[in-house]
Amino acid sequence: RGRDEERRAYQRSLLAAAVEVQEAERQRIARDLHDDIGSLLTATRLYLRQLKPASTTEQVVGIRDQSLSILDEMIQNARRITHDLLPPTLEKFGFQAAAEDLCERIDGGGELAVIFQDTSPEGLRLSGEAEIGLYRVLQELLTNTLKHAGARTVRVSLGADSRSFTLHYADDGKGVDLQPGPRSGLGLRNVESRVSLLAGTLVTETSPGEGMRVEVSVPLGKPPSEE
Amino acid sequence: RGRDEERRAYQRSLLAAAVEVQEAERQRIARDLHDDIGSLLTATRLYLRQLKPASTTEQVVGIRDQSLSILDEMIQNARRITHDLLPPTLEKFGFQAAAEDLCERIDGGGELAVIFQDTSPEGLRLSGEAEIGLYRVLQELLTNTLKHAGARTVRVSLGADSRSFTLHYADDGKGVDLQPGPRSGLGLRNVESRVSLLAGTLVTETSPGEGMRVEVSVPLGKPPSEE
Amino acid sequence: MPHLPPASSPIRIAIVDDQKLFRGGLKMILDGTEDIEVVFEAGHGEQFFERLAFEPVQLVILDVEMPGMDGIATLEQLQRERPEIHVIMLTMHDSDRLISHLMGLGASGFLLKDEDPEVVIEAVRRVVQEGLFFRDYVSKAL
Ligand SMILES: Nc1ncnc2c1ncn2[C@@H]1O[C@H](COP(=O)(O)OP(=O)(O)OP(=O)(O)O)[C@@H](O)[C@H]1O
Ligand SMILES: Nc1ncnc2c1ncn2[C@@H]1O[C@H](COP(=O)(O)OP(=O)(O)OP(=O)(O)O)[C@@H](O)[C@H]1O
Ligand SMILES: [K+]
Ligand SMILES: [Mg+2]
Ligand SMILES: [Mg+2]
Ligand SMILES: [Mg+2]
Repeated sequence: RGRDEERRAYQRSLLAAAVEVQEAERQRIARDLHDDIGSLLTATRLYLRQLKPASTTEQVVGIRDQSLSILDEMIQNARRITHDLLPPTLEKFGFQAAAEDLCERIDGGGELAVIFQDTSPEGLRLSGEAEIGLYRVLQELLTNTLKHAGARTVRVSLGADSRSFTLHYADDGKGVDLQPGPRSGLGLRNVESRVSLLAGTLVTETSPGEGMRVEVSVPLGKPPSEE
Repeated sequence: RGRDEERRAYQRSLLAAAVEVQEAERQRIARDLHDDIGSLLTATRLYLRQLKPASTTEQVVGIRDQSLSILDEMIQNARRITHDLLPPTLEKFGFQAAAEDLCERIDGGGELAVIFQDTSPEGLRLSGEAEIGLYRVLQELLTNTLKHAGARTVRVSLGADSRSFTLHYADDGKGVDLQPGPRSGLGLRNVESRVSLLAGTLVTETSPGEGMRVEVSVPLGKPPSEE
Repeated sequence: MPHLPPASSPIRIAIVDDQKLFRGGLKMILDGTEDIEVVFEAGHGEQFFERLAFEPVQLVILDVEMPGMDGIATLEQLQRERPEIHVIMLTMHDSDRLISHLMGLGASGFLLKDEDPEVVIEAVRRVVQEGLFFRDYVSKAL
């Protein structure tokens, strides 16, 4: 009875985390779209409306340059939002490629060095759900390392045997005393959801001062003949 | 044992539906952004680049008008995407107001007449989660009626007593033989998730030829003193 | 004909919007007129009140959606403390509900952000002369 109830509460907390993350994301995107892109669009419109048949060459060039620079900013914003939502590499080239890109982007970005390794067979594609699921897991682990760990290095390695695909993750940050039971953050709960929906296994090893190590394995299902 | 396993499978299917809907939405928004906004931004940039100090008045005016009309289209797109994600009324004016706006918009839009009624106390605000959750439920019910029911009329009525807030929903469409157990669609599963996360109750009555009636009740928690 | 000399007493206004480039566009348009002077810009409500203390204006063009102190909160405080200042609200969303709410709070005008510049100028003048400016999309909301 006790076990059952605990399990139910746990399931419920996974569902709550999934819904909460989704609504938070909707809000964030709506704001980005509305505040950043919407306002910049209306700003560009205001500049362009100033172009008159009587405008001097100088005015024409000034307005053009101003508008072009706002457009460039919007193009960057739209790219970033699109990319965060769904990296274009993922669908085209698969999880391993998208993971490599993500690691490279963070590696190039600042304090954190990200060492990426992939020993899975060249050209191996996972199921669509596994690709997106693993990608979300990696995103969350990297976000956590950046946010909480104070780490200098992360190692991400991918590998596969005939039955399963594995992601090893390790940062050398300050670690944490992870109690079993209900979590306050949404991120690790969503990692658990993703792995469980893929019928995979998740092992997390961390303690204060010892960094964070995570191993995720998902079964390699039927060959990708379902195109 | 059997009961437990069934319940677990059910919980799992709710979680799977939540995650699947989220990924589908991410994909949809990413596409909208990319196709409807990204491409138009690039097009506008191309036009503006053609503005040269030597451009004739005619060219200046032509490029300006062309760019302005693309901008207007993008502004409409950004509005629509934002609105679908999170109607601006919801946060400002609460669920009842947002529900009324949603019903009005559909009522004005075509074949389906939507009759809206609200007997809940003026100014009553629900918790943030209840407002967004009920709104998502209503969106799904209306989408289903539009998609599946062939209905002529929908009645939506909201009411509250001291302990709970209730949404009654009824369409006069063709109904469906809803089997208990796993669902193929995501929509009704997500309705169940939302209601269960709000600790509410959900009653669905439908059979072929009998339309679709749904009653959702959620408890009214602590008074909204948490401003 | 001896009109009121516009240059001697331009309409003093402030623009409050969190998007700097949008403020810039609007300022360019309004400053291009004879009879309107943009006295200052602000990115949110608090900043607006700080500047207002030293730089009086007759009219504020106020964005509804801003992080921090938003347009609605700013409008409410203005109505309490400086009801003589005219307020024209700006937003991306033309919701009837929002418009009537803003009117109820005492706004003198309402404009969509993608409104034509001539209309913005006209709105400023009309609000100062007649106290009120609402476009046709508003008549529906009443
Ligand atoms: N790599 C890490 N190094 C150190 N501590 C970590 C690391 N990852 C997670 N933690 C700790 O575990 C907690 C739970 O992580 P989780 O991702 O679930 O939530 P969060 O990151 O705090 O919030 P959210 O993910 O919802 O934005 C974190 O608050 C942090 O204290
Ligand atoms: N108002 C309705 N009238 C008639 N049939 C309905 C109605 N609502 C739902 N149904 C039936 O119930 C099924 C399940 O609905 P559900 O919303 O779960 O999935 P869906 O609408 O088919 O797909 P999704 O919601 O994932 O886009 C529908 O496929 C439809 O056959
Ligand atoms: K001026
Ligand atoms: Mg996290
Ligand atoms: Mg549906
Ligand atoms: Mg704004």
